[in-house]
Amino acid sequence: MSLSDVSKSLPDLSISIGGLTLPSPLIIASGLWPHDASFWQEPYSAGVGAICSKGLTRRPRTGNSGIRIWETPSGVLNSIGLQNRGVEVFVKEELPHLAKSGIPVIVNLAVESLEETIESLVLLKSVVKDIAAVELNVSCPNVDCGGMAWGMSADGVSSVLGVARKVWEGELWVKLTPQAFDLPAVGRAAEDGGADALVVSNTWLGMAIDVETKKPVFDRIFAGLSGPAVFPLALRCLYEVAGSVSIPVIGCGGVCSDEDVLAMLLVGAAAVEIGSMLMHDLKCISNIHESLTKRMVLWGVGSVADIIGKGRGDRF
Amino acid sequence: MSLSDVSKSLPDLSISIGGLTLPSPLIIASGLWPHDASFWQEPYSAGVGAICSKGLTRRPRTGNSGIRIWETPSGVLNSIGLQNRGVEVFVKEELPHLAKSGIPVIVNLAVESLEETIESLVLLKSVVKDIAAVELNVSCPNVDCGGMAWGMSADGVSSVLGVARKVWEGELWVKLTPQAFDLPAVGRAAEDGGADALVVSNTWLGMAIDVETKKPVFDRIFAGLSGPAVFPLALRCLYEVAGSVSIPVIGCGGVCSDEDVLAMLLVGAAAVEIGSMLMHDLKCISNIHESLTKRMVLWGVGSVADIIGKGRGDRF
Amino acid sequence: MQCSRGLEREGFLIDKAFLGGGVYSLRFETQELLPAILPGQFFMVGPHRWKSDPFLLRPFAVVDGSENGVEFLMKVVGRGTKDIVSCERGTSFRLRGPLGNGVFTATRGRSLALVAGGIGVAPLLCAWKFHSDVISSFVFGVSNRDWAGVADWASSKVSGLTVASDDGSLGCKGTAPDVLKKEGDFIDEIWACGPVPMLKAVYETFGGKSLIMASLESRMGCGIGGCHSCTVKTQRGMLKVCHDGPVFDLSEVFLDELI
Amino acid sequence: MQCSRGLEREGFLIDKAFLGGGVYSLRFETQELLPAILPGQFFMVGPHRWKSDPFLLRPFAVVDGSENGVEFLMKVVGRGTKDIVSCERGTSFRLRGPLGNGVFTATRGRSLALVAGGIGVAPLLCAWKFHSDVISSFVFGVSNRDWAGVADWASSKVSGLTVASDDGSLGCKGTAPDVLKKEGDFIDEIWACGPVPMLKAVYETFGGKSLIMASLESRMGCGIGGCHSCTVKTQRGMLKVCHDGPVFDLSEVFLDELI
Ligand SMILES: Cc1cc2nc3c(=O)[nH]c(=O)nc-3n(C[C@H](O)[C@H](O)[C@H](O)COP(=O)(O)OP(=O)(O)OC[C@H]3O[C@@H](n4cnc5c(N)ncnc54)[C@H](O)[C@@H]3O)c2cc1C
Ligand SMILES: Cc1cc2nc3c(=O)[nH]c(=O)nc-3n(C[C@H](O)[C@H](O)[C@H](O)COP(=O)(O)OP(=O)(O)OC[C@H]3O[C@@H](n4cnc5c(N)ncnc54)[C@H](O)[C@@H]3O)c2cc1C
Ligand SMILES: Cc1cc2nc3c(=O)[nH]c(=O)nc-3n(C[C@H](O)[C@H](O)[C@H](O)COP(=O)(O)O)c2cc1C
Ligand SMILES: Cc1cc2nc3c(=O)[nH]c(=O)nc-3n(C[C@H](O)[C@H](O)[C@H](O)COP(=O)(O)O)c2cc1C
Ligand code: FES
Ligand code: FES
Repeated sequence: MSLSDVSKSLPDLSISIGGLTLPSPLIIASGLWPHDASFWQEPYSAGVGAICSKGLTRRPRTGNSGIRIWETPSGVLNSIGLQNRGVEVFVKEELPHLAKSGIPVIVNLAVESLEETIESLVLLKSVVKDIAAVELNVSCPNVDCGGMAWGMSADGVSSVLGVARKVWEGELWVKLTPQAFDLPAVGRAAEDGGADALVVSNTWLGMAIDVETKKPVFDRIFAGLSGPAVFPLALRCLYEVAGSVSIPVIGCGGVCSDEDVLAMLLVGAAAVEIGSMLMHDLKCISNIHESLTKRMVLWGVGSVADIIGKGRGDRF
Repeated sequence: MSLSDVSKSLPDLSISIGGLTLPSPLIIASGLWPHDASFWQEPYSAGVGAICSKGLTRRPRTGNSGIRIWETPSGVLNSIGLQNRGVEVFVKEELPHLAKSGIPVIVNLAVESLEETIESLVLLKSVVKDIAAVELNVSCPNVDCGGMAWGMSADGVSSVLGVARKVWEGELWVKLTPQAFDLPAVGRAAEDGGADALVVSNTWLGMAIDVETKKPVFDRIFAGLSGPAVFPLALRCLYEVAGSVSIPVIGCGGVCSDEDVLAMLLVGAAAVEIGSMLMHDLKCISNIHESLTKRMVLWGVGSVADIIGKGRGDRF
Repeated sequence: MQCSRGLEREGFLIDKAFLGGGVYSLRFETQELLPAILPGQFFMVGPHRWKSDPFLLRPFAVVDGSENGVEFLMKVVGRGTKDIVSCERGTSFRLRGPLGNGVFTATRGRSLALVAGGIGVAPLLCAWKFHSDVISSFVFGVSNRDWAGVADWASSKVSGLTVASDDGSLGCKGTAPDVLKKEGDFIDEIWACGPVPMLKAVYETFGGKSLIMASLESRMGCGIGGCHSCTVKTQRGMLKVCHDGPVFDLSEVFLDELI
Repeated sequence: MQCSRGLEREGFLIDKAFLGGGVYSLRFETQELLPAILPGQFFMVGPHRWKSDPFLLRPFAVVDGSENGVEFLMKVVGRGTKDIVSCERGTSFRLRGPLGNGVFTATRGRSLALVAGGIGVAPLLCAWKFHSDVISSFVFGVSNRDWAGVADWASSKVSGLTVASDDGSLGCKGTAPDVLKKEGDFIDEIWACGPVPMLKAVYETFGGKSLIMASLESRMGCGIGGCHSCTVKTQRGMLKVCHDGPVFDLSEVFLDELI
C-alpha cells in the first residue's frame, strides 16, 4: 500500500460523497443527537461533518413502551421505536433552526410503506435547500410495519428506490441493515436504483434477559445492538459492500476512535457515522477529529481521499 | 413466569440432551481446551458437564498462516483455520486418554466434503463408546472448502444430515452458524434430518485492520468474533431457534457468568457451551457452577429443567 | 441546561465517605467552572478508565454544587456504582452536566413539604439548601437501621429532618408518606423522590389535594435529550426524563407505566 | 508446566518500579504456593478489574520467581500494559502460570552465551540466575540511552553484563550480535530473546556454528495449548509457542514467517 507523500501542511479533512462536500468525514449517526439548535454549535459542532436527524416517519410516533436501553459488554441495546414528531413538524418547526447552524443536515427517513415514503419525500422537497441528503432507513429492527422488510432483500430495496428516486432529486443515501443475508446484493440493488451513497450499516438484532425478573428486558423482546462491540462486524460488512459497488459507502457501527475511523477509511469508506460513542462522550467527534488530523500529518497524508480503500488487502 | 417452588436441598444441575445425561449444563466449547488429559481433571473438571474437542477434519490440517487472534472490545477475533491432527490420530492417540477422564467427550467434527464426513464418522464409530456425542460443525467461517456453505441454508444442512445420520447412530448435534439468514429454518432442517440437538451458535464473521501496518490483521481478512460482545446476538438467535424446533437447543456465544447461563436457560437452552471466557479465566466454569447453584437455592429451584424456557415472554 | 460552554468536562474525585447501607458521599472538583446548578438537576458520571465496558455513564442527582465542585450521594446497586465507589481519590472522571430542565422551583407563599425514600434523598437535600426558608417539613423514609449513617449525615445538613423507617428501627415507624400525613396540616405542594411504590403512595395520599412534583428515574443513554432512551408516559405524551424532567408533576405521569 | 494444583491463581501487586524507557519492574505475591519456575517460562497476567474489556490476559516472561512471588519486567506498548502499570500496589491480579514446556536448559560442558534485545532481557535474567556458572557472556543490546535505567538494573543482577546500544549512547556501540561476535571465541550454544530482526541477525551470525535457542513471542489466547492462537511455523509443523515453547531451536523455525 502506498499513501501518497505530501507536504507537512495541515491535511484536508473534507470529503465528497456523490454531489455533496462535507468539511469532515465524521457524521453524527441518526438517533443520537437532539433536534435542539443549542447542540448544533460550538463546542459540539467542532469536527462534525454532518448530522443525521432522528429517524422520521410520515406521522408522529410515540415509540416503544417499557425499557428502551440496556448496557451489554462494550455495547448498547436499544428499542426506541422511532419516537418522533413526524416529517411535517420536523419540516416546519425543527429543520429551519437546525439548518441555520450551517451544519449539513442529513434527514433520516424511516421507510414504512411506499405511500408514506412518497408523502414524506414530497414534504421534504419543499425544503430541499436546507437538506444535504436524505438517508433512507430501511433497517430499523424495532418496527414491525415493514421497516425491517425493505432492507432485507435486493428486491425490497429496489422497490423503495423505485418510488423514492422519482420524488426526491437531492442526494439520496440508503442505510442498510446488517440483518440482510446478502449485503453486497442489497447494496448493488440500491446503486442500480439510483442511490448516491450507502451507509453500512445499522444496529444488529439482539436481546437481553433481566435475570432478576426472569423476563426479557424489552417489551418487544428484540432490540438493536450498537457500540464498540459491533465494530469488527460492521467493518466486515463495510469491506464486503465497498468491494461490490461503485458509489461511495459510509461506514457505521461501533466507531469510537481515530483508529476505528482510519480502519473504515482504509477498507473503503468515504466517511463514517458515529452514534453510540456520543453517549459515552459528547465531545468524541472533536477529539477524533484532532487525533485523525495528527495521524494524517504523521503519515504525511494530505487528504482523506488518499486513505480511502488503501488498506483492503486481498481476500484469499 | 412461575418457577416451581421446591425444598432448599442442593439443586440438581444435571441435564439431559436427547439420550444423553450430563452432570452439569456447562460444556466447554470446541477449540478452547487442550487435548491433554492433564487438563481433563481437577481442578479444571469441576462443574464441567462435557468437553468439545477441537474441530477435527478427516485429514490433518496445519491451520492458517499469519496472526490468528486479535482482541476487540469485549471480544476476540480468531482465524485458527482448524489446525488439528485429523480424526485418525485423534481416535488412536488422543481420545483414549481423554475418555479415561470420565468427562463426557463431544467430538466436534468440521464438515468439509460429504465424503470426508462419512469417512470421519466411520472412524469415530469404532470408538463410539468413548464418545458422548458428535457435534457437526457446519459453521466454521475460516475455511473456504465448503465448511461455510453447509450451515448457511436448510438445504445444505439437510444434505449433511442425510449422510451423517446414516453412518452415525450415536448422539448427533449440529452446531449452526449465525451467518445463516434464516436460522430457525436451518434448525428445523437439522431436526427433520434427525439431529438430536442443536448448538446455537458459532462465531460471527468480522474483521480487523491494523492501523499501524494499514492492512487487514488476518491473512484471510475475515475472522470469527466471539466473547462477551456477541452475547446479546447469540441470545437472540437462541431465542429464535428454541422457539422453532422441538429438539433440545444448546446456547453458545459470549457466556461469561451465571447470569448469562440463566438468561440462555430462561429463553430455552437445555445447556450452554462456554468458549472464549476460558481464555480469560481457566476456572470460570467451576466459578459459574458455584454461583449458579447458589442462585438456584435462592430461587428455590430444584433442577435446571425447571428453568429452561421459563423466561421467553411473548414476542409481540 | 446550558450548553454553550459545553456540558462535558473532567472532574477529579476529591472526597469519598462511606455512610453505611451501601451509600457513599462523593465529591468532585472540576478545573473548568461549572454553570449554576438548580435543585433536581443531575450529572452523567463515569471514570475515564471506562473505555467501552462499562460504556454508558450513570446519572446521579446533585446534592450540592459550587463553581468548581459537585457532590453526589451514591448507592451501590450494580457494576457501575460498584466500580465508581472503588475509585481512589484523584481519579479522573467524566462529568456531564448539570442536566435536566424540569427542576424543583418554589412558588412564593405556598406551603411546601419534602418527602424522600432511600437514596431519593439526594436531590431533595439540594432542594432544601435552596429553599429551606419555605419548606415546612422534610421526611426521609428508609427501610431500616442500615441507613443510620445516611440519616445522621442528612440530619446534619437539614435542621428538623424527620427520619422514618419501615420497621421502626430508626426514627419514627412508618412509611415516609404516612409520617408526613401525621405531621402535616394542609400542604400546597410536595416535592418527592424515591422508589416508584413510594411515589405511588404519596400520590394516593396527597394527590388532588397537593401539587406533587417528583424527581423520576429512568435508564439513560445521552442525558441531553438526543437518544429517546429515558422517556416516561405522561398526559403530554412520552417525555424525556433527562430533558423534560427529571422533575415532573406527578398528576401528569402514568404511574403504572413507570419502570 | 504443571497443572494438577491448577495454573490459575490470584496474586497481588506488591512492588512497582519505573526503570525508564517505558519499562517497569513489577513484583507480585501469591497466597497459594507457586510450583518451581524454569527459565523461559511465563505467566498470563491481568488485573481482576479486567472483566470483558480488556478480555485477554497478557503473557510476560518470569524474571525471578520464588515460592510465593514472581517478578516481571514490563514494557508499555499498548492498552493492556498501560493499564497494568497504572495499577496501585495491592491490586489483585490473575496470574496464570508458570506456562511453557520449552525452556532454557543448560548442558554440562558446553560454552554458553546470552544475547538479549530490549525487553527480551527478561527471560534471560531468569536464565542467568539459574545457570550463571556456565554462562560465559551476556550481551544486552538496546536502542539508546533511554534504556540506561533498565541496563543499570540488569547490571546489578548480572555480573559482567555487556551493554550495547545501536547509537553508542550506552555501553559499546553496535548491535548485540555484533558485540557478542567481537567478544566471543567459539560458542557452543546461544540463548537469545529479542525482536525478530535481532533473532535473524543472531541466526545469520552464529547459525550452523552454534546451537541457538530463542524465546519467541506470539499473540496468545489461553497460554495452555488449547486455542492454537500462538503457533509458529517450524520444521516440525505449526508449533504452539505457549505449549511447545516459548524456547525453540532457531534452526527449526521459519524465521521469515515470524510475525
Ligand atoms: C435523574 C436520575 C438521578 C439519579 N440520582 C441518583 C443518586 O443521586 N444516587 C444514586 O445512588 N442513584 C441515582 N440514580 C440511579 C442511578 O443512576 C443508578 O442506580 C445507577 O445508574 C445504577 O448503575 P449500576 O451500573 O450500578 O447498575 P446496573 O444495574 O449494573 O446498571 C446497568 C445500566 O442500567 C442503568 N440503570 C440501572 N438502574 C438505574 C436506575 N434506577 N435509573 C437509571 N438508570 C439505571 C445504568 O445507567 C446502566 O446503564 C439516579 C437516576 C436518575 C435517572
Ligand atoms: C512468551 C512471551 C513472553 C513475553 N514476555 C514479555 C516480558 O517479559 N515483558 C514484556 O514487556 N513483554 C513481554 N511479552 C510481550 C507482551 O506480551 C506484549 O507486549 C503485551 O501482550 C502487549 O499488550 P498490550 O495490551 O499492551 O498491547 P496491545 O497491542 O494493545 O495488545 C493487544 C493484544 O495483542 C497481544 N500482543 C500484542 N503484542 C504482543 C506481543 N509482542 N506478543 C504477544 N502478544 C502480543 C496482547 O496480548 C493483546 O491480546 C511477551 C510475550 C510472550 C508471547
Ligand atoms: C438510541 C439509538 C437510537 C437510534 N435511532 C436510529 C434511527 O432513528 N434511525 C436510524 O437509522 N438509526 C438509528 N440508530 C442507529 C444508529 O444511527 C447507528 O446506525 C447504530 O447505532 C450503529 O452505530 P454506533 O455503533 O456508532 O451507534 C439508533 C441507535 C441508537 C443507539
Ligand atoms: C480460538 C477459538 C477456536 C475455535 N475453534 C472452533 C472449532 O474448532 N470448532 C468449532 O465448532 N468452533 C470453534 N470455535 C468457536 C467456539 O466453539 C464457540 O462456538 C464460539 O467461540 C462462541 O462462543 P464463546 O463466545 O463462548 O467463545 C473456536 C473459538 C475460538 C475463540
Ligand atoms: S437519556 Fe438520551 S434522551 Fe434522555
Ligand atoms: S495461546 Fe492458546 S494455544 Fe497457545
